[in-house]
Amino acid sequence: MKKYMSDLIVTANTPLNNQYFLLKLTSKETLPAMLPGQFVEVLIDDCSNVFLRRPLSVHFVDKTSNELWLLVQRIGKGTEKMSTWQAGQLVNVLYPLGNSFSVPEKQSSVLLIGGGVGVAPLLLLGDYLKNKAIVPVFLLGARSKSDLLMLEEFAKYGTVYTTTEDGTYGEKGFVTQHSILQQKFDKIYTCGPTPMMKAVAAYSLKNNISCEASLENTMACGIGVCLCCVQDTTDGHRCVCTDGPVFNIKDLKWQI
Amino acid sequence: MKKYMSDLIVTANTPLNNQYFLLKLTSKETLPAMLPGQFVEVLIDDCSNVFLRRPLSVHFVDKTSNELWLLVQRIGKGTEKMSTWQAGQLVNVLYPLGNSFSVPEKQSSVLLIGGGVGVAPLLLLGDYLKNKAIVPVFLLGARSKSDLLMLEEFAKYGTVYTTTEDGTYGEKGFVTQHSILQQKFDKIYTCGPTPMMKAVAAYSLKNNISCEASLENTMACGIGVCLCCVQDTTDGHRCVCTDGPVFNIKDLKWQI
Amino acid sequence: MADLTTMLGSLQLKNPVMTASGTFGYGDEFADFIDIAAIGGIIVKGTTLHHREGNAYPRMAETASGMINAVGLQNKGVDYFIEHIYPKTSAIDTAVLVNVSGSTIDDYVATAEKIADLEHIPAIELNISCPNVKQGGMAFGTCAASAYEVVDAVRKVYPKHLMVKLSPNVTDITEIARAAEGAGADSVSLINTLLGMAINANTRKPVLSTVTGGLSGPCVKPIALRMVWQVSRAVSIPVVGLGGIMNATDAIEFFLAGATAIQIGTANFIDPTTTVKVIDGITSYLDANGYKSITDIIGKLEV
Amino acid sequence: MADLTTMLGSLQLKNPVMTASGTFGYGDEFADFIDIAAIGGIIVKGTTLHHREGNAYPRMAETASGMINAVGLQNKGVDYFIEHIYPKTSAIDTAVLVNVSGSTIDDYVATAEKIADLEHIPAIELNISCPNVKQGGMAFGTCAASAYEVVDAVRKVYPKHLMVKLSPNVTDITEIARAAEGAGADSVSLINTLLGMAINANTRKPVLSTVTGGLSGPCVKPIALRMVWQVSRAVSIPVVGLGGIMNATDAIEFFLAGATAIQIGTANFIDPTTTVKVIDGITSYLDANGYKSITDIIGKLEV
Ligand SMILES: Cc1cc2nc3c(=O)[nH]c(=O)nc-3n(C[C@H](O)[C@H](O)[C@H](O)COP(=O)(O)OP(=O)(O)OC[C@H]3O[C@@H](n4cnc5c(N)ncnc54)[C@H](O)[C@@H]3O)c2cc1C
Ligand SMILES: Cc1cc2nc3c(=O)[nH]c(=O)nc-3n(C[C@H](O)[C@H](O)[C@H](O)COP(=O)(O)OP(=O)(O)OC[C@H]3O[C@@H](n4cnc5c(N)ncnc54)[C@H](O)[C@@H]3O)c2cc1C
Ligand SMILES: Cc1cc2nc3c(=O)[nH]c(=O)nc-3n(C[C@H](O)[C@H](O)[C@H](O)COP(=O)(O)O)c2cc1C
Ligand SMILES: Cc1cc2nc3c(=O)[nH]c(=O)nc-3n(C[C@H](O)[C@H](O)[C@H](O)COP(=O)(O)O)c2cc1C
Ligand code: FES
Ligand code: FES
Repeated sequence: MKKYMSDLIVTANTPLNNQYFLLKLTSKETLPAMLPGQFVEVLIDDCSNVFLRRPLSVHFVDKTSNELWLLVQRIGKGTEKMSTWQAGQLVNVLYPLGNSFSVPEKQSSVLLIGGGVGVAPLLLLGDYLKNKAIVPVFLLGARSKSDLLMLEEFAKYGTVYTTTEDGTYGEKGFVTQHSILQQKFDKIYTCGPTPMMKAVAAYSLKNNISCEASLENTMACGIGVCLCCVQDTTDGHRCVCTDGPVFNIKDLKWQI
Repeated sequence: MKKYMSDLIVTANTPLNNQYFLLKLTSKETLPAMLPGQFVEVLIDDCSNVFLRRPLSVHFVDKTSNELWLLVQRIGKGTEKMSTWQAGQLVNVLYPLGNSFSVPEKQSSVLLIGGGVGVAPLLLLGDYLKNKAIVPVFLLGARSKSDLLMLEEFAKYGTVYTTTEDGTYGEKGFVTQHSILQQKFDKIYTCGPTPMMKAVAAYSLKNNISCEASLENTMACGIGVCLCCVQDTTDGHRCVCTDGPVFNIKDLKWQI
Repeated sequence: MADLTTMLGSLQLKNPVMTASGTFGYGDEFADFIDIAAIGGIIVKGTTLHHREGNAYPRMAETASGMINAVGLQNKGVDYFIEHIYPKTSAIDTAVLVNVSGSTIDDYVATAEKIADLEHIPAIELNISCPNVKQGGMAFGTCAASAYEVVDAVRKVYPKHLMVKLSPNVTDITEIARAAEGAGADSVSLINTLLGMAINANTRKPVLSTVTGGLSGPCVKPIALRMVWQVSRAVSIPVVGLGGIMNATDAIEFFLAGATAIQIGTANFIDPTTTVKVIDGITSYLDANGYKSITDIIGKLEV
Repeated sequence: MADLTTMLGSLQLKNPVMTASGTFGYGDEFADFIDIAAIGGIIVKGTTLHHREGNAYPRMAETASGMINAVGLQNKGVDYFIEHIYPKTSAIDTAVLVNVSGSTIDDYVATAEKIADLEHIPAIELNISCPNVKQGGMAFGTCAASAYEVVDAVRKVYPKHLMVKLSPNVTDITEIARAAEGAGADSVSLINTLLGMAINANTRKPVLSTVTGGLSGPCVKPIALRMVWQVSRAVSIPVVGLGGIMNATDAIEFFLAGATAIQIGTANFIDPTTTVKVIDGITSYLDANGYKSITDIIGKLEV
């Protein structure tokens, strides 16, 4: 897929809770197609301690408003700065980067498991599956009720189940403890903290379910040239930014 | 004089022409007394290529509104950024720094010669002289009419004469060619580009007029500890940030 | 419009802007963003005799105005390069150079020998300065005698343009440069990365799997510029300058300091169009200042 | 609240945060901003046997996340220090160290000898690493033999704590550190500035009057951290770490890497209250992580 570098315009920047915010960017040109699981690299050039771009998943592409949505967690210097960006500001972005979640077989039952800000790529995936006439089940986990984000948006594409660690919403516990997992799914897609994804991978392996996980890694270039972002796979070191971020868990050398 | 470091609040940031802007900062506490010729060191912490603070003259202190005024020329990365600061923004400032113009004898005739952004410290000097019951003459030079700044403010404290290089306002030419110099003054204070100040110094020496000039230099600390900002004087290397920025021209080893 | 044609000894480049090894892949990764044939020279990823998996991850730490990498020369080996990558790089209408790395002199020699046969590779850059491999690498480049030895051995088997990439992790880089020149190098390029380290205070662990790694980016520019200036006055062969170049102004500083050509490394990660912007910016600078050719400013620092 | 008391060999400091020579004047310049007696140690400006005017201006260039200085040890000489400055520094209720610089071994010895007599100066920092003087300075610190020689000579006349400040402009800093230790140094401090250069592309002139100068600030932190880690594993005497420390997190990284104390340099220019903020931040870190004493984290990097 052709990659672009362009200055996108902030159209909205909405705090979702004290840690997360939703950033909407638009382009003068029509945004190109972006696949679920792909990411963008955002330049943060007004921040003295940030040097490299920041990788962020494509949360959603709103074709009607020509908007790219990013769901961002304020975690350090760069995302902190991003949270202050205001409508009208120009932001230099490289997009779309990386591979994507694979298309499941028609009429298969699909489970999308997200944890924390890892829910980000699953919204676009929901939209994508809908276009393929597949209605997925979402299982979204967070620490607490206020960290469960965009539930109404997810609900547009499938049934949403939730867990919170403190039990303030949905089932109490971790996603891998949710009762919905007693059902049988054909395919699982997951994104979230590594321990969560490893638990999901273990569940999938045990139940012989095909599973794809979207990984993170420290990235310098995002386009496969620096070789900084490797993941150990059965095929050796592969770049998360080009061979991923989505990997089939059977290709990963995860100790689970 | 006691020095302060504090976060001042931008109350106004007004473009004066395409190069200059007037930045007004206020403090929660009452601003301390600042003397004419003193400067401040401004932190520009939202700019990726700026590391050190930027030295800027105290243009004026408005006691009624408790505001510090800075008259700034957009010249590079830091001042460019400053020109985008908006009301409400916090700015970390060290102040007041450096020595100051000396107090002239009562009832002496005083000429204040400024060029370009070098007019900045002369406004506070005008105010200061007024309080000493001295009415100075201002001679302000610029490239062109639009670069002559704050004329009405200066006019509050004395008669204002001007030169422009292109003759679009006042007398055409350089300040040192202005007809007012045919009058005899007891004291000259000057600030502006070094060639201008050297010409003023030459005139003063020739006419045996006491003259003080406010110098610039590359500064790292602004408080006399790094020894980066030295000026060659008859007494050896002296720091512009503490022994200056104001020097009596007879102490300078200027080749004029 | 000023002439940017650059002669590195007998190696002609259409302009003096090259890409630094390990930061530009094999070129085509940038084809969506720029016309890669517009670049003066593309230096591909460090290539070794055998396939290398490189270091474990994490391999990267961001630092103030820079980054540390610990890639460790991950590459599929020279034979893979020749078979699978060379056919593609041959199609790029500009000079493509191979950065040759190794752990032993024999490795360097064997790799260089294989590349010597490739028609569309007019030169190699001999990397005697990689800080990210346990054996060899930087060790060769931090001692004049071993630098001489490896350059001399490669020189014997490699008849085309031999550029030697120097390490900044030395007391006196001019000594190493002179050794390379003495052993027959056609040019020297500098600097490779500075050995650095990053620690995560929260986890109390090194950020990189290898503890230390190579520092690059604008943070190292003052050091690179100083070394280019020193080396260009110490040797007669052309000097290729790099280290922290982010824009045309940075590049011009290197030319003034004595570099005949420059390389863009880490900047490619921040802005993949940096190379062409720098080329355009150099032309504008030369035109605005009335220079007819890039050669008019090389080493023209007024000291 | 965790105990910050620090022992540099037999030299006791109330906490491990010192100020770097040449960046803190003689201390009182900061009295408007902070309680300078709260600092663990103040190392005053480089002091030489005779008065020095230092280099011509311009002496400073801003760089990416750092600066280059070419002050050249401007100071009024040791006798002036003793007569006019020492009486004032004696009144500061913390350890005040003198940074001793020189062009010849005799100079170093004579200066150290004079300072040895000062009751309120418990230690000197021997600067064998100043890149900004034509003779001596860094030359001593870039060769193990000459480093040994000058430390050995000073050791004979200076009975109190002898800290030796090392240059990062070397191939192997552990070699120089071991030479200093062998010659009797009580501690080593590192790093001094890296030799760098800045050019103004518009004027085509060097920014500094001396062409090259010393690079400092956060840009050098990765290199400093690496060297502190290397040296602390190579010698048995305490290591004092510095280079680009801007905040408590940076400081903690140096402790983890093996520094017993740290120094704050360039950061004082950006924020004159850095020292006390770092002291507070270290305490918070130790308390938050359940450490009783600063000594609990020194060298505790989990590799
Ligand atoms: C392919 C990909 C997609 C991503 N998608 C999203 C997304 O949609 N929404 C979102 O909020 N975040 C996402 N991230 C993570 C995001 O890139 C980081 O949170 C961000 O770069 C942190 O920048 P910062 O400057 O705020 O933090 P920094 O100041 O750089 O770091 C703060 C702390 O976070 C740690 N940290 C920094 N980056 C990472 C990382 N990549 N992984 C783990 N720890 C890290 C640092 O070690 C440090 O301790 C994604 C990452 C990748 C690789
Ligand atoms: C005591 C003092 C008082 C000052 N008062 C004022 C004032 O009231 N208003 C005002 O607009 N400016 C004033 N200046 C100058 C001001 O500090 C600089 O213009 C500013 O630091 C430039 O910062 P920058 O980041 O915009 O430019 P940079 O990006 O740092 O530099 C842009 C260009 O300007 C040159 N430059 C940078 N700083 C200086 C300098 N100090 N002198 C000469 N050339 C320089 C650089 O070499 C470069 O070529 C004063 C300087 C001093 C020392
Ligand atoms: C991720 C990365 C990988 C690198 N790989 C190589 C390499 O394989 N061979 C080599 O000679 N230099 C390698 N380098 C060093 C660069 O080519 C260059 O010398 C250095 O980064 C300094 O230039 P810069 O500051 O412009 O990046 C690498 C640098 C980076 C950042
Ligand atoms: C302006 C300036 C002057 C300095 N003068 C001295 C000096 O006189 N003696 C010395 O040993 N080091 C001197 N240094 C080096 C510092 O003490 C310190 O080693 C170096 O700046 C690295 O630390 P930093 O990055 O925290 O500044 C000076 C540094 C600066 C920036
Ligand atoms: S981030 Fe550079 S290769 Fe993946
Ligand atoms: S700016 Fe540091 S002494 Fe003047």
